[in-house]
Amino acid sequence: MKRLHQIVSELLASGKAKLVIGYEKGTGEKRRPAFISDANEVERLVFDSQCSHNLSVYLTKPEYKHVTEIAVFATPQTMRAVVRLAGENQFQDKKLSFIVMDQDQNALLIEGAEVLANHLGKEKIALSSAQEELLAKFEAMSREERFAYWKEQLSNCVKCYACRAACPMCYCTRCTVEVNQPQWISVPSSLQGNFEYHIMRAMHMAGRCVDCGSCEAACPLGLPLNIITRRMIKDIEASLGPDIVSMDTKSVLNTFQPNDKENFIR
Amino acid sequence: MARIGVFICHCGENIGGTVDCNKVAKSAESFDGVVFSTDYKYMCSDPGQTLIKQAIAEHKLTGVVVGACSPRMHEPTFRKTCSEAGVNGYMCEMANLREHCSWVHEKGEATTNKATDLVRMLVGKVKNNKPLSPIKVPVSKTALVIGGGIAGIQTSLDIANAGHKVVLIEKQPSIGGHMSQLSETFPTLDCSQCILTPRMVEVAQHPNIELITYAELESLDGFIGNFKARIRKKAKSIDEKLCTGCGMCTTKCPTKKIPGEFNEKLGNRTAIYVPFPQAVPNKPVIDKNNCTYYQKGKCRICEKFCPTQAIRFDQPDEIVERSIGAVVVATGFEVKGTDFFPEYGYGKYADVITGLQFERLASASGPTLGEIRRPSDGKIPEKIVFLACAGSRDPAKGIKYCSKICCMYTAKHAMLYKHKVHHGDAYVFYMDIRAAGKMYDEFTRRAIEEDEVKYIRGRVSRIYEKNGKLIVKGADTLLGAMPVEVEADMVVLATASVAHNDAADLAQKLHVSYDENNFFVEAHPKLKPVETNTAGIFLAGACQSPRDIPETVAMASGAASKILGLFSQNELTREPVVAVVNRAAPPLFSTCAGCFMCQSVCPYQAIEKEEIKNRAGETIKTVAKVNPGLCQGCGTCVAFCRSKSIDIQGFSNEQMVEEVFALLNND
Amino acid sequence: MENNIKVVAFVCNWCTYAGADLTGTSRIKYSSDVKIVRFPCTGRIDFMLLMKAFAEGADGIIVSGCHPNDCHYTSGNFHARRRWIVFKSVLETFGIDTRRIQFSWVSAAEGAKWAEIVNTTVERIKELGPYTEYRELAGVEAP
Amino acid sequence: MQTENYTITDSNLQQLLQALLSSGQKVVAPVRANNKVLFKEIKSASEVCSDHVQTTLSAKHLAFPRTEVLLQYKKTGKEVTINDFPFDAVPQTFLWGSRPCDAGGFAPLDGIFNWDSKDAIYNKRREQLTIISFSCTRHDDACFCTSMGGGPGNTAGSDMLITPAGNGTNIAEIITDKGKALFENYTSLFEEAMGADKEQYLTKIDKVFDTAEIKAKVEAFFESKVWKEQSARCMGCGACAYVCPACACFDIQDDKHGSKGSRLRCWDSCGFQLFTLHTSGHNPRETQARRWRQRVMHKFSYMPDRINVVGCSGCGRCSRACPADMNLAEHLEVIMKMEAEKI
Amino acid sequence: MSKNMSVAVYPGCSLNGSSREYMESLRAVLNALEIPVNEVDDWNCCGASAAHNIDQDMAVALPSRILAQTAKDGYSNLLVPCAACYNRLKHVQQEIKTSPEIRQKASVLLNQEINTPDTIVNILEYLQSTVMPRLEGKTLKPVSKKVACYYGCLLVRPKGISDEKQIEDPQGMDQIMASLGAEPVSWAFKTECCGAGFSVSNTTTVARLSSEILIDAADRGAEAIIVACPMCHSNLDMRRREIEKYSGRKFDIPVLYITQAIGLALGIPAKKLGLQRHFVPVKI
Repeated sequence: MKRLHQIVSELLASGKAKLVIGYEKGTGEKRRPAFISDANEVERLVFDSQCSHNLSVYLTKPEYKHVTEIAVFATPQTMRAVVRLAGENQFQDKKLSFIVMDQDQNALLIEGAEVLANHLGKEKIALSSAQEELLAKFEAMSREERFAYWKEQLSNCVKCYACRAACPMCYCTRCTVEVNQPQWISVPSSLQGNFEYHIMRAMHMAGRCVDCGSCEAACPLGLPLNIITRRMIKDIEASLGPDIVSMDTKSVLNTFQPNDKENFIR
Repeated sequence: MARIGVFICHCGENIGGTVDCNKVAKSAESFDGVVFSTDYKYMCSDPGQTLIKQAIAEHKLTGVVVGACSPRMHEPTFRKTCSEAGVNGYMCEMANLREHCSWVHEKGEATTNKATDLVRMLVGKVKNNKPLSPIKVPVSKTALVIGGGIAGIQTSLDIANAGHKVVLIEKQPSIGGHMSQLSETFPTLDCSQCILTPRMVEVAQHPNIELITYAELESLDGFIGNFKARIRKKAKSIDEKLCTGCGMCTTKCPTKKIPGEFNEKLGNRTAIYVPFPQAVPNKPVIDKNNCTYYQKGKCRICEKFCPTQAIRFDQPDEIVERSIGAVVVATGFEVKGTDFFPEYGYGKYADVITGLQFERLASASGPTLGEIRRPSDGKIPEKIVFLACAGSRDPAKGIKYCSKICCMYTAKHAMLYKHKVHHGDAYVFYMDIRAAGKMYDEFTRRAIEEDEVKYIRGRVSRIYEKNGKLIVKGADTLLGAMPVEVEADMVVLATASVAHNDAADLAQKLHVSYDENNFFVEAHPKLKPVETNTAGIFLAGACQSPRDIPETVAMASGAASKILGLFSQNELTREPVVAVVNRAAPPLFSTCAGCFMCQSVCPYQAIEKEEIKNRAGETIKTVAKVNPGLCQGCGTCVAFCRSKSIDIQGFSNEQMVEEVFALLNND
Repeated sequence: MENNIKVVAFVCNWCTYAGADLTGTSRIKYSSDVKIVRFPCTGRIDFMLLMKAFAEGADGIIVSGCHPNDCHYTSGNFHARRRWIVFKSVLETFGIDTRRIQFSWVSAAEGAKWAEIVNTTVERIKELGPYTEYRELAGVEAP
Repeated sequence: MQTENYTITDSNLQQLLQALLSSGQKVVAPVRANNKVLFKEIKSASEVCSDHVQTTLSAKHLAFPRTEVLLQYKKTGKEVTINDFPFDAVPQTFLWGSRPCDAGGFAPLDGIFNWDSKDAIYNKRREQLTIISFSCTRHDDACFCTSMGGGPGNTAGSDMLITPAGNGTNIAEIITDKGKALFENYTSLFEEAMGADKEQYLTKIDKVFDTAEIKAKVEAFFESKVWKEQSARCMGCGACAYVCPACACFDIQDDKHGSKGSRLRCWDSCGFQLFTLHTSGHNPRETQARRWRQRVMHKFSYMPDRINVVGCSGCGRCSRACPADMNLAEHLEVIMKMEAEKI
Repeated sequence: MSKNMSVAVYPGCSLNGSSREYMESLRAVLNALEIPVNEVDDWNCCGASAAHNIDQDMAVALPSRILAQTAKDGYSNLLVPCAACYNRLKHVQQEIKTSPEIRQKASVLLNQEINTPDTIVNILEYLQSTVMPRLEGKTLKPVSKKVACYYGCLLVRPKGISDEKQIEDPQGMDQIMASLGAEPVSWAFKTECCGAGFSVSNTTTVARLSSEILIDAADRGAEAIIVACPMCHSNLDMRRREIEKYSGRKFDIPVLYITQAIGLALGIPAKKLGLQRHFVPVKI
């Protein structure tokens, strides 16, 4: 932990970072995001295996739009999100540096999203065993069973949009949900409105989701949202090729191959 | 509040026959926002259009829905009517009650209900239309003509003589196309060289025409008025400025046995060659595949003898760029080879030749200097059999259409043969004689009656060679399908005219559609024969479908006139159906999140970055902006944008959703 | 076999709409349960519009446009194809009945193919019956 | 009305529940579904879950549903027919197994919905609602009801309060007329009160501050940067408002389908970035800090001032539901400890 | 050779009747090359040209039974030397594979499940694929004669049924004869009609058509005509007197089956090849 605090203090002292977004102890055993800008608060910062929030979600918030030098604690998920956000021109004028835990758990400083991109491992983010089991059960379901499953799950969704707020890739100032001319997503948080919202969210994640699971973690009702995106990524990889995380602005939906394979268009 | 007028057309019986137009008009009155609804026998006729104008004035309409034929047919007509009556053209929509309803369903209540639904859909849409005015776009007044045959030559001359610049590109070393290969042309039998060569020279010397031969279109970007053409000038291995066309190299070149394309492989040419004496430009080209230097690295004799050292062996292909306002495709056609016909010997028999090869035999500049001699032994044939419809009108061979010109040139060939070999016998096996042009039928009658060409009505089933003779086995359907056998010295097949084998690639480069025979598809078979679906790209000649010289010249002038119309104004007005990125009051400025993934979706690179700056000049936000000049209105970015920040005028999200809702909420 | 079903067809203006016109000019009869909505290109068809159509009462949807390589705008149909590949997989995840959506390429010269696609799709939707299962989701009183 | 105490055995309690169920009334109770406990309408007594500290969502949806059709309209030609809210269709509902803080949450709601115009729909749903709460025998570190004037055994808001008193018996307190009416229907199930002090059965939650102190403190530090520090990690979702029993903000939207449609009232949250966006583009509460300050000031200062009821019952749901662990109690404690600041 | 590797032979009526020598020569050649000849067990008439003109069901049922019998014996490919039988069997196999109704009808008529061997080969395909490779090693008595290979109609037509690429100028027999040392003549009547079934009902037509074939073959200097179909052989050989009467010319060109030619090359005595059965004497 000492190495960590030392790096942060140096960053703040040298002005390379005007704001450090890290983790601190929360209620009970929880970890939560911490925002440090002066040196003597560095002690609050921790970075251990329980830290799971994807801190890159704050980099696109209006509050931090005008802070150019920011340092962020980066878990593998956060790294993937930062690289893709950089690919989507979201860090136009930002000078970012990242504190990363390498294999043997000591802190490492990386400067710039490009450097981070090639530091990125290719390995996939592992699902928890409960999620794996639910995904397997889900695969075996018939269409009717899946429809019933989601009818039951989405009946609890109150559209509090915690999943949208927690997702680093959801940074639109006005989301389609708030468009009422035309009213794309039906207003009542009835089942139909919830189906439309979650289908739209999945489609907007096509080729962009970094599989960090923040959406599922944030949902107060515990809906299995990670299954939706994880299953979509698997299908996309099966039909359209590997889902590589890179700075490249080419993602699944805004590019094509002249001979994309499909078996349902007559 | 919207004040919509609904006008249902009977289209004579076309719609009225199966749709109760009156009932549709009546039920349209109850639609939300409709203040006037009527039906009339011919809405597109003058009285019909005046009816609309009166209704607009009387009921102060703000929007119009016309239930009639396909908008692809009369949308411009009714939009013009509305704008003349003071309602913006884009506040007028059409419901397709004919092609999509009356013509395809049985008479009955269901069909009338569907017609009502279609009208309700468009009323729902019109209520969300916004008045739009056409976009003004500058026009670069240079035309690109692809193909230097008679079609390309005529188009280029018409445009150039009207004072506009033309870039004429031709794949072969010289312009002239197939016409330059012809001996004499029907129906007047005047020699093609005499009427074509002056035009070719006129093209070469015309100040407004930039002639680039031995060149092909590499790519075409942009849109009407603002195309950017990249042309690949294939290396001629000759410095055209230094070369005086003296022809020394062509005489000295040791490789003399290459079957010449111009003579349809009946005569030979050298590796460095000028296709034919009257070639324009009259400068040689080195055929890299057959030149010993390029193949084996030795020789270079032409270089030694060239008085002006114009030979450039290391000359590379060159890509030149031109900004172009409009394009004319005049790439012409090809004829099928004799190897296409198994029953006539798979092209094995030397004396079974194509019509084009006969032209070369008959031509004074041909390999036999105009004497009809047969390729195998050079003897003058005593008896020639001509086969009309060789490959054409034959679905089994995959060519369903009639090639249109073969009846006429077959009669001409027979006539030329009789003029040159008086004692010779000419037989023509035919199905029907299609001579429908001016002086055409008289021409074929002359061949039959004066020149005693024996026309036998029947198909030839087989040709085989027997001790120097070609046994032609056919039947005479006018004599009860009696088998007929003719021992001929030579057989001329009037083979089918087909599209060039690379026509499809050119079509895809130009984003122009082509039919199953790879001929280019016109915008409308009757009303827009010289235009294509892609604005600014026109067609001339046989590349659209087989046609003879008079029609080709007429079509070429037609295409030229379209372009002169386009070039007559400095600015081009374009359909305002373009995408627009929304703007909002500060501090938001736009809901665009600046991800710019839409840029890679746009096929026309019409989306740019706009930096929104505050008074101090600092960039607050970078958002997307659509260049209305480049945007062609495909709408892919609109459906792609995750934050719904881009919308397209004419097919906006609001319009499309309301159209669908109006259809589905009909109870 | 339910017979008053509603099928919406979202088609591109340059190919399938013209193909449907050709079906008209060749007087080929087909089912009147399909109504055609014109779009400049298949690239313009928004996946959420399909969801709205089902929500508003459509029982079946046809989406059709130019064959690959024939798009008037060069790549509209390529992007659309990618979108439909992803969208179909997402719908299958949620258990939406993708048999009710028929995707196809119909060119301006394929009038007969258009009639055939409409008839076979209408037949299939009639067998499946109205899509009440999805419309019932709109009941506001969520438990 | 003076609360009367009785005793009711566990088995009689089950019988009471069974009686309510068999009487065809709508009974809502905590139900456990894939590791979350939510208030759901139950059909049999076995569904009721009782080994939980608190449900995820509050019970406010029984009076203020997350989406509610206020009226429906239909346009035929030129006239419009409107059918009003079906007041008589609101069913009599029994809320079984709520906590004192759930019941306590209805007071701020009543306050807001009857502030200047009496909300007929809300009041009708409240009239039809009978609340049978169970005192808390356990709590977790998010609970701070004692600091909000409530407590694990507080009776405010409930019609009848059941406190488990061990060895199969429970103390039943009848608090309101509705509680009395319920009691009179099933007097046979109740026995004389044992007179034991119920405090001993309740869990102990130490009081950290009280509403008056908090009100003074938050008003004092209105311009302080504490709001910015505390709300730095808030992501601007609506979870805290939607789970809170006391939050009453709603949004009116129309749901139009062709010529008919309905006017809806839906939950909204001051935490959303676009909550106060004006059509002019101006947003008085541009940053998350201002929105967080508004949430606290509204509950602990503005409501007490205007309708003298505290907008929080200390249930701790917002702290549990927050993805960024914005623990309200902890934040209030921080503000309590703040001394005068050089602003 | 395991069963599914070896091939079943369907002789058909003419190879056991009027053109017995075709089967004898085939059997002789295969024996010489140690290839087992297994006739289809209890085979029946294939319906030839009569069936499908008269009754569609019979036209399907007869060949289906043959195919079923072959499949039942476990053979995966079926050799059909006679061109007419080959045509019928291949046609019905295609119909069974493509249309379930026809397959169903056939199985009802024959009340047994219809399944078919994978491939049906005609004599030329079989000779080229199986016999010729075996001849490489052998020392052959060269058949140094100028021969005209006559294919007739059903060996190469119609397009959908036969797999022949050059329908108008087939080369199959020419290549085989060339490899036997003969000199195939390039002539124009390879696939011209010989009059086929009119042999009995309209003999003058057969005479006219067949004489044209013989005239061209003779004029090209052919010393023998090679055929691979019983019908062709009978018209060109058996009707020789009528041909000579019609054409007024004397032809002594013998007509041999391709299998007989191969037999001669292998040195098999004439009697075993059935050469003595011909009307036009074969002088080696």
